[in-house]
Amino acid sequence: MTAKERRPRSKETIDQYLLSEQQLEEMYETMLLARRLNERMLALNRQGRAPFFIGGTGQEAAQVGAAMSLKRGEDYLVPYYRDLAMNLVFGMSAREAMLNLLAKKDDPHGGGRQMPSHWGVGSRKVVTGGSVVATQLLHAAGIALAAKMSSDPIVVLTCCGEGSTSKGDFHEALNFAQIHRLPVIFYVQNNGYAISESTEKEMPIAHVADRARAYNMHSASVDGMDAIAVYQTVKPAVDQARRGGGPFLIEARCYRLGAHSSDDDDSRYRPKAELEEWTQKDPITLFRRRVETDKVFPPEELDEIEERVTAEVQDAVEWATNQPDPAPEDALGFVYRE
Amino acid sequence: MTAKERRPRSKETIDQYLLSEQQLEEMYETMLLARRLNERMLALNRQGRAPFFIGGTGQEAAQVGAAMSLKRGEDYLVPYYRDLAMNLVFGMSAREAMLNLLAKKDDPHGGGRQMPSHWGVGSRKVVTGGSVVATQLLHAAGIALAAKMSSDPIVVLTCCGEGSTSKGDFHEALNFAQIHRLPVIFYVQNNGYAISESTEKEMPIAHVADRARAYNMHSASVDGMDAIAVYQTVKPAVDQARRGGGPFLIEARCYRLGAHSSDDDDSRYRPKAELEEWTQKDPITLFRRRVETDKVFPPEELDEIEERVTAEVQDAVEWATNQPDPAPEDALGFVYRE
Amino acid sequence: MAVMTVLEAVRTALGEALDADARTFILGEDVETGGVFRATEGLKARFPGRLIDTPLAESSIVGVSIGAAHYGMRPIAEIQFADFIHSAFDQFVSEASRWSYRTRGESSLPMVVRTPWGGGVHGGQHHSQSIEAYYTHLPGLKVVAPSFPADYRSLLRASVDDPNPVLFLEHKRTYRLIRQEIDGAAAETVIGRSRVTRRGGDLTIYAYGLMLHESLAAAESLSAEGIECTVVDLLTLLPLDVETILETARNTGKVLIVHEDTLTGGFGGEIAALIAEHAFEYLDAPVRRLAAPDIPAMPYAHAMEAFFMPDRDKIATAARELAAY
Amino acid sequence: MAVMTVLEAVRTALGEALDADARTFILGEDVETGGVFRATEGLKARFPGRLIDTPLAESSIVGVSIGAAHYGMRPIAEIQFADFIHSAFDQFVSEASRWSYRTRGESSLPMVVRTPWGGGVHGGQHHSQSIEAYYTHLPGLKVVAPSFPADYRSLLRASVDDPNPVLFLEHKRTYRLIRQEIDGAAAETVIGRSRVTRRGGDLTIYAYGLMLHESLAAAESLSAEGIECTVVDLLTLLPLDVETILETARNTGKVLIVHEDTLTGGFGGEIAALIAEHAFEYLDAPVRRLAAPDIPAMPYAHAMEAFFMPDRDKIATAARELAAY
Ligand SMILES: Cc1ncc(C[n+]2csc(CCOP(=O)(O)OP(=O)(O)O)c2C)c(N)n1
Ligand SMILES: Cc1ncc(C[n+]2csc(CCOP(=O)(O)OP(=O)(O)O)c2C)c(N)n1
Ligand SMILES: [Mg+2]
Ligand SMILES: [Mg+2]
Repeated sequence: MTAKERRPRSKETIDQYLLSEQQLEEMYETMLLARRLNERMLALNRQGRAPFFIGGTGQEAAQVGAAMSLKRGEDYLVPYYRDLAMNLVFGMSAREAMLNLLAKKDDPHGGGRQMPSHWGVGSRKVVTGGSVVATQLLHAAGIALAAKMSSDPIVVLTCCGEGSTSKGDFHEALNFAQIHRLPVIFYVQNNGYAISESTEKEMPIAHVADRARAYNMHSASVDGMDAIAVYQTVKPAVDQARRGGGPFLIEARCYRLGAHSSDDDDSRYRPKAELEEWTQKDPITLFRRRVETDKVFPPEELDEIEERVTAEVQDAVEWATNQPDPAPEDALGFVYRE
Repeated sequence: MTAKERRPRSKETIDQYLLSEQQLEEMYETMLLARRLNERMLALNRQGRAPFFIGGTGQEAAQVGAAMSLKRGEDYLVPYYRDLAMNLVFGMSAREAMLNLLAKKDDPHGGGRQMPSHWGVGSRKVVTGGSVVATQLLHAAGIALAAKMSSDPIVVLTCCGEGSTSKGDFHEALNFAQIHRLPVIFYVQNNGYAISESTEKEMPIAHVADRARAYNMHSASVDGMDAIAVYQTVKPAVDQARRGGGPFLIEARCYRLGAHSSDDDDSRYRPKAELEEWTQKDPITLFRRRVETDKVFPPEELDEIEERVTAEVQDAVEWATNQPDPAPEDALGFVYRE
Repeated sequence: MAVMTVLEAVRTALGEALDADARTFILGEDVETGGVFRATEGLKARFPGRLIDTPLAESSIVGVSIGAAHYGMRPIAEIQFADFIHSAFDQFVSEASRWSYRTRGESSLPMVVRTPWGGGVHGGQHHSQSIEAYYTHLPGLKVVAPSFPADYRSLLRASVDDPNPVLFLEHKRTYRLIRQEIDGAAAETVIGRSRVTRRGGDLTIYAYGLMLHESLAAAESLSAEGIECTVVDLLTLLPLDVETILETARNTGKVLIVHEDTLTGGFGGEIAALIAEHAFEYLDAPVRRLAAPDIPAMPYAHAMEAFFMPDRDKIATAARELAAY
Repeated sequence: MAVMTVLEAVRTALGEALDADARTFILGEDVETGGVFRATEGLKARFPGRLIDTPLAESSIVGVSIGAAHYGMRPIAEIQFADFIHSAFDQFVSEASRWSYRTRGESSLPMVVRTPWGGGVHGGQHHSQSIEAYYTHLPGLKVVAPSFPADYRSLLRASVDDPNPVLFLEHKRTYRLIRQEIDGAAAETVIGRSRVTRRGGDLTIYAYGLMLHESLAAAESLSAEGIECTVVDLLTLLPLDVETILETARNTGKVLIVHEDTLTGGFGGEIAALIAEHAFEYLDAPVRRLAAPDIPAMPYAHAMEAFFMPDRDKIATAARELAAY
């Protein structure tokens, strides 16, 4: 039975999505995997098995829709600490995510030298970053400059939160990138908060995308709870940047459904009603409802994905827990490259 | 003979200017004094009598028109290194300007501890600054915040060049000021160059004023070669800020008629034709032509001003030259306030 | 008498400062809801309008404080973690520390920048740093780094009252770890003075922050072995209390300088150099420094973090060797 | 053989580096027209497209260089004056110096940041600074500070070839002041090694930059008085050549550390501390430092500037005292 036979009404609908059936499946599975990993990570933290957790719950659609617009293995991703789902798109496995959380010796993101969620794997073109916000936007501009000088037709996508757009480095990066018309997408996940501060304390404008006007830069603001809309916005921007059309500032309007991190108690500052309102817009629920309504997949298939993901997370925790920790002296070494 | 009798046609014209006859005279005299001081300072540098000179030739209208919009003794001026004319408006004498150039012991701007043109006199509300560009914009925001918290109805005007708007501190200052609706005017003197770099290397926008759009801030771009137009633009902005209307970004489009500093050879990068074109728009010539055409002052009065200024500069050089230099050990002291 | 943690002492001092002087106010990220360590908790309700949540931009936090202090206010800025202060470095180096000097005292900046520093909290590379080495090289600035709650309270008050810019370092590992009985009145501690916390004739240990507590613990156990240590709590790192440093070095003839920061270029070099120059004739042993290894930053994973951090055992080992020299 | 100034040596090395490796490029303020000191003069015409004038924003100059180096280019950034590097401090501390460490060597940053430092040019507070104390406390970064033209040339080439980030300090007073005959081939100088420039048995002077030349002049005149000095040109400040430092200290038993930067928290403390710990048994006199007084920055007026700067006379006086100890 071909896909077409199975779901006669879905084909045209899928065409409207600009995404193949396979891509839609990947989209759902990746969002779900990110969500389940984050949930489990928080649980491990609460059990005392991981000293620190910071996650991207609520931002899965914003992340997966954007990351899927890139060419994996060619384009660069310069992520920030919530971008677990982007890393999954770029090839990270559940096991690896857990290695990173548990700061295991073989964690490819630095072997426990950094806090969890500070990713970077050269072979995947995911670029290492620290915790200081917005510094990475300049690294992204630098990579894009180097690529342009090398006539390498790649695109760099870099992320930060809306709070981080107040930093000087944000301004310097956008200014530089636009002057040199670099192939870089500045992707801001506006989740409504910078820790406890809501957006009106962080910026005097309604939309992060408005910041582009100071640089005469292309910009867009998209519903970041809708993975398909995100893809449909980011993909053309990436294509345009690849063709030499210059940088883009894209704002994904989403919401931080969790606390800032495992150290934060968001009940101190977040109105309950607001959280409930946004919970209604959960990006994964929305996606599932939409593909179900449009009959893209039969419900069984979505359930299968759910089961697969659950098993994957369970396996990852068990496996990663038994991996070796770094030795004390591993702290030394690699200070300089010979 | 009253002014009215003497110049029957001028009264209505002056009313259009929004400036009194006395203010117009001050405007002219101050611009001229700044120009002559700068010329003489450069000469002293070339004679080996002053190791360093940096001036504001070409920016006199931009500076005088703006500074005259402020309440002297009440409002704060946070200047940059070209703002000699602004300082003259705020009460600096020619003698003092020369004390500063020659780094004399009694220079009130630090007694030779700083390079010339790094002004600051507390009693005049002119705020000390260093050479690092754009840091002062944040100080201005801080003063404005303090004044607002103290219900003190003052305005802060701070200056920088267009090149300096690329710095992170520019962004952080405007963002902060607009979020808190502070009484501060960010006044950018766009003189076409940052040392050798022309504006298209510095910013991806046509006008510095466009940068305001990232902050939803009021802005204006004014012909900075026209002192009256500058006053007419800056004065309402200052009044509005004083009434609680929030900050303003104002760009004065002018031109650096001299080299960057005494260490710079602008013939290496500046097209001769461009310089000649702008020389036609010399703000002092323009002003004189306008007030002559409008018959605000009889020519003799303008000539008298010219003579007064020349004598003042001559006196200042002679006087200042004979003032004591700092002693070597003056380098110590004032590191901390007790 | 009340028992206070370091954190409570800081919060108490902030409340007292806001109470005592209407020109004081607090600004920083998340300070209105108490800050990530809750140092400002409850203050917004007590002092409406005097806590200001800033945008996430450290240079602006320091730069705005400079302007407000110049105007005549007494801003108390919080940098959420010391690790995030670096983008404000220019405002410290080029502006704040030079303000009094370049105006010849006409204007000074009565401002405090508080920030949690130090490791041992699984904070990894960007939530564990020691930053004192950069800031103790800025004449014009004062740098204060207490160890005990009473000193946190009194030195924070003194910092707010000081007419000069003060960087006030709060060791985050000690926030809830260290408790002390505190009198109703703030203890009399003065910026610029260290304190001899313990006296012993065999050697002197110099430390501050968490390492002061580790040093005291080491001294305690060494005492049981018959090695008696003098322990100096430096308290103020800039300007340094050179007199107390030299006096104790001369008395014991052997010195051990301890800090949590990495060795090369660390603040310990200055103390070692002072002693090697001005107490040279009294020295009975090499001037010894104990510090973290020269790697870029503190690792996150537990075993590596512990390897990085000096502690009571490493201090005791070094002191034992020195005593035996 | 050609006689070159420091500036010519730098310009020559830049041209050679651009010639040798297509991945190199130069970025900074005004570099296309040669830069304010004309270090890059003529290079744009020879290497079209490989000089990039940047906006006036130092954090972006360093941050963009990091990205380009990560990609695989070899950026050579110019910071117009060392005094303006502070707003890029965060990019050095939090990013560049940690890149290799946090990727466990998977990625490193072959980038150079060149910047003119030092005083004696009537540059006042913001055009005269010494910045080495801040950067020598950043493991993962290399800091190079030559004194002679041949070393400028060879060490700048070596810095460009180094897989790690290098801060390359050029003393601006020496740009046109110091000349030297240079061979066609770059001299063999290696990052991480100091050089004993002069040998004498009475004491050792450690210096770099302009102060190395002042120290040599002092040593010359002291020799006429019968005091023979060893003079060590440190050349690389991070990683330090500890071996040469200790060997010379042990040989002469008396040491004088000279720098132009202010004393407290300056780089000299590290050298003093190393010697006081590891050459202690060989010392015949206090470890002496000579540096600028502890004021926030170098004053502009001539008399105060001269008062601030150490020079050959002050060095000779200190050395004489030490020799007589
Ligand atoms: C320069 C700097 N200052 C402060 C912090 C502490 N901090 C970590 S995340 C955060 C809030 C970031 O908000 P936003 O950019 O909106 O991203 P979000 O966490 O909401 O995704 C803050 C203040 C930091 N990491 N870096
Ligand atoms: C942070 C910083 N970097 C570099 C310099 C060196 N510098 C001094 S003035 C200047 C150009 C400033 O251009 P602009 O802001 O347009 O002001 P203008 O001099 O044209 O009035 C530069 C690069 C500096 N003073 N500060
Ligand atoms: Mg956010
Ligand atoms: Mg300009």
